[in-house]
Amino acid sequence: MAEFKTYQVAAGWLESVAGALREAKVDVLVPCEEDGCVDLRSNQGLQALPQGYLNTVLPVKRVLMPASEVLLEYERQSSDITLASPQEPAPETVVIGCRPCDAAALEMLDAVFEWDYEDVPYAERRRRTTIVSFACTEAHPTCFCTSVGGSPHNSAGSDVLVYSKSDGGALMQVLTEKGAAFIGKLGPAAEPTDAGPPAPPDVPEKFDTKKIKAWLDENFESDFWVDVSLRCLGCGACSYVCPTCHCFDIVDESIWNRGQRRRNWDCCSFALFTKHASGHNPRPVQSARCRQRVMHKFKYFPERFGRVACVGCGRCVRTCGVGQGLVSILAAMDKK
Amino acid sequence: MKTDATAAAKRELIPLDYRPMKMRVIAATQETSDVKTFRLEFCDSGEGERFTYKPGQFGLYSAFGSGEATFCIASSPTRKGYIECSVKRVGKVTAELHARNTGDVVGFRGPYGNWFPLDRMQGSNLLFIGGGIGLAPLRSVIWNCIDCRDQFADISILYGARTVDDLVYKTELQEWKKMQDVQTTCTVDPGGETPEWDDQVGFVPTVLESMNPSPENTIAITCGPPIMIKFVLAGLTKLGFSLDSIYTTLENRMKCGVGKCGRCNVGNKYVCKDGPVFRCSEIAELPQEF
Amino acid sequence: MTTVTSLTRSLREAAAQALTSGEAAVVIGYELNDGEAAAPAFVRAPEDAERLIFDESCFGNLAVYLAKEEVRRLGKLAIVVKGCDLRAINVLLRENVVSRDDLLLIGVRCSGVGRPALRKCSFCEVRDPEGCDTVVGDPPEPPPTDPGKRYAEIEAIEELSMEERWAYWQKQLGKCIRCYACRQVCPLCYCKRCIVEKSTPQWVETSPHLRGNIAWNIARGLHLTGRCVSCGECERVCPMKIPLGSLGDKMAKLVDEWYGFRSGMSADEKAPFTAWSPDDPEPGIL
Amino acid sequence: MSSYKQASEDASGWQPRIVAFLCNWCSYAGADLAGVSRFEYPTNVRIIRVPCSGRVDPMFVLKSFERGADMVLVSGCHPGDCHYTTGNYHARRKLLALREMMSFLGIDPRRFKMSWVSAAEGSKWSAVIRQITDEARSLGPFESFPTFTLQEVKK
Repeated sequence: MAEFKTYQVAAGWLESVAGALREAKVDVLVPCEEDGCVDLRSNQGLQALPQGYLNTVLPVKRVLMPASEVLLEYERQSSDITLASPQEPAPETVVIGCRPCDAAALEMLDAVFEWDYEDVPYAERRRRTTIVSFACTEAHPTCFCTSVGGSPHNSAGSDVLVYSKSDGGALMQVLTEKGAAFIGKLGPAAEPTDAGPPAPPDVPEKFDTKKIKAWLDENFESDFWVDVSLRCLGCGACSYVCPTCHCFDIVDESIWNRGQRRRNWDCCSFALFTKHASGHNPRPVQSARCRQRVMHKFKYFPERFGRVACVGCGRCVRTCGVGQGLVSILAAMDKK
Repeated sequence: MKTDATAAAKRELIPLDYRPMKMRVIAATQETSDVKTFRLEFCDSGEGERFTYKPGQFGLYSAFGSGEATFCIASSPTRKGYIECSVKRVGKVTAELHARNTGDVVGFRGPYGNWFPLDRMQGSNLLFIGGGIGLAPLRSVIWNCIDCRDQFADISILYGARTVDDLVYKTELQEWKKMQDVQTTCTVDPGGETPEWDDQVGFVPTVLESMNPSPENTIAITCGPPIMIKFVLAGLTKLGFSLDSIYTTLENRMKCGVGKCGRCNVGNKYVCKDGPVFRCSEIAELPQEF
Repeated sequence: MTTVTSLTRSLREAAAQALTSGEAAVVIGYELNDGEAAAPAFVRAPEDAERLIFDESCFGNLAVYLAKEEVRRLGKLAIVVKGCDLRAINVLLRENVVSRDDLLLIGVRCSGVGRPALRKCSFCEVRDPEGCDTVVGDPPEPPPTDPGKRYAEIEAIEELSMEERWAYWQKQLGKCIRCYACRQVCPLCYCKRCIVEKSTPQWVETSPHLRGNIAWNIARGLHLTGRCVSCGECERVCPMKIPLGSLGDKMAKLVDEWYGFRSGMSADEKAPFTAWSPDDPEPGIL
Repeated sequence: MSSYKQASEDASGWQPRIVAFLCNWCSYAGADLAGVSRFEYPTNVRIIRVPCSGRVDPMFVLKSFERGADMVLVSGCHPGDCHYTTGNYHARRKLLALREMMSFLGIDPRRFKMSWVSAAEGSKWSAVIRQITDEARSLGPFESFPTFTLQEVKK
């Protein structure tokens, strides 16, 4: 494997690299703040880059697996069907400024989308996307990356990990070939350096995933699930903002003889998720659906893919309208 | 171990862009008031030649404009040149499929999932127990076994439905009944019989008990509504069958068919990848969410 | 931990009393959640009433749980309500979703919630909940501003040109990811099967594209017209921060101005879409 | 009849598409009378017969726009004349609420029309259609509404 270096850049690097990339027709996504909402957007002035943002509302997942995407289009003739692939191939994309937890989640999405069958729409975008993460300089009380094997300086899933400096400059740790190509865009402005990264902010560990797995192994049937799910309203907010949740729906939308097949985000908390057309529902109550979400992340996924499907970004805790944080559920299990 | 398996699988990834193959309806049979069987052939003969499957596997059938739905392949791979599927009309996609007739084009992705254990079944007595539309997946393996009759010992079929009208594959049931080397018993639920009905009346598990099949060197395969499976399993256990020698299929909702969309997830299994065919001893270890 | 206020103390007493006497099997109230804001609590034993609190972080509208099957299964419900929450319960009563006899209402006199105070609190006119079985708390302070400000936010949108409004809403509704948090948190969105879940025909497309999002939000807005009590929960829980409250407010203003109706002010009222008058305004009908 | 059409067809040949939901008892009969009486009116209107204007769900209107209608008309019995006594009163409240919401969202409310046309008002029907067709034509294609956009599927 190639040896990758660390580079040092001065203030203004972001503007210059984004400019160079946009000139090369690369889609550059950066966090932008609008109406109190920080999210990854393209084609925006870089002055919009918010300072000291905690994280984007939606994770990087939504770049690789959009909330809705066209899988194919079709036209029905009297006795035939013409099929067409979606309009354009995914553009070359560089995401600058996502958090290490979001980038780490891509390894989990890779595991699902690229085992056995390779999900072509996902894999295409993944190949064409470079991830430049910003290491965290501070932690929010809802963050718990250290409890699930991550850290504020986690390099997993990133192509470049950027340690911002207070003077606007940065230290850039190149991690992959794609990352090296990104640094290349900076030209001589990026100088190799031996400097090490600053100390990461402290994120306290809130639970032990091994203990949780052990508890889950024994407690599929437990009143605990009924108790913790009473609050849950069964919306999809926690799943949709989750960097690792990847369940989807496939729907057809048509007008007259033409239409498209789309893939949309879906969520195991919805009552209809598993409901058969016959009316039979394998998970008829919210407690079963809450359990599925926790089990899938902390038991089934580890058993199948060797790691928990959670990166500790804390979005579910911050997003839930009724204070049903995953952390409080897990911490309660941990204490059992 | 798991990671090794993933790594090994990763080397031979099968690209999937969710694009269905086009298939033309070459025959459509109304089985009951709400079940229709379609015989489909590939529009692209090259695709047809490359296509192979095993009994028990399923596919996603497209009614363009309404969506995709999952059905098993109900025909036997020993019958070449076409596939068949039986569709019960219950919702949006199935209603749209029912509107398709000979000459129309539908979409098909597959085959996906695992299959009935033909290797293990060789030389054994086979007991097929079906209920309602649950005969469709059994039909694939039944014809497969009949077409290779000498590979198996005794073959018995028990099939029931709510009423005489609800029996699917009526002409094939007659065909099976006429075969000397296949024992076929049909039954309808009490009240579902007609004056002309000359076979059993009673629920499938009850009839099964009166048949008293021997568990000796026998593999039982059962498909049907969940409530029937529950009582059939109890009955078979009482007769001395081990859960290890009984197979069934799970019918969870699916969207992708290839272990990604998360819908059919039960425990650490994806029904679409690790199933739909399961040994009942495996099912006993899963969370009861199907 | 903050000191227990007298309000919280009398709330706990009322809850314990309801559970001890058997008047209720469960009290739906608020408890402290991981230090920060309050979260819904389901108290089933008198001694657990000590978990209950009431402070300015208790902004959630608990009425949403009254229609939830899993909660109803617990037995007879008692619920802690602010005056504004009571408006939602009045709608549930008038729509026969719950029966007053099956419900124990523990009213809380409230001087406004939220840090900073929620917008709705600034023109609140129901600080003293009426018609509850028990009411706790001191007489509330009068609201700081006048109820005339009720529709100020939407009036600002109404003043925009049509093109500006369309640009604004395209941007806002374009953000919708269809998580349905707005629907699930709404005490009045209790349909067993939502129109968006009906597929034959598919009136509302489920895809989160602009077309689907417009249809979804118009459908939701119209299904709540004359029902919405402007509790603002949809807007509060929206992860994409879409100003959903103004859609509800707009329709509330419409039925207020055209039909003199304000939803949830009593349980006996007749909703505007179930009523009519020969003299209803009909501007623009040919 | 061709004279009317020729007079107003624009250079590109574009014609507005108007979807009209007509109550069975009054407006549909009124439109029928217009035909029997040989009153001229533009052919841009596609009529869908419904039992009562009260049957028209706002979703019908939205669906029409989604599928490319440039204008939608709902027409029923005059107030007081509903075959079912009150259906048109309910329609009035419900559908005007839709129009107000459209307006609030910035979706041109002029794209949605309501009218009361009785079975005897064949001439009113033709006048209404003439009027709204002219307006639809002057408003132009309803391009701002997010209709289906599909690529040309090539064989």
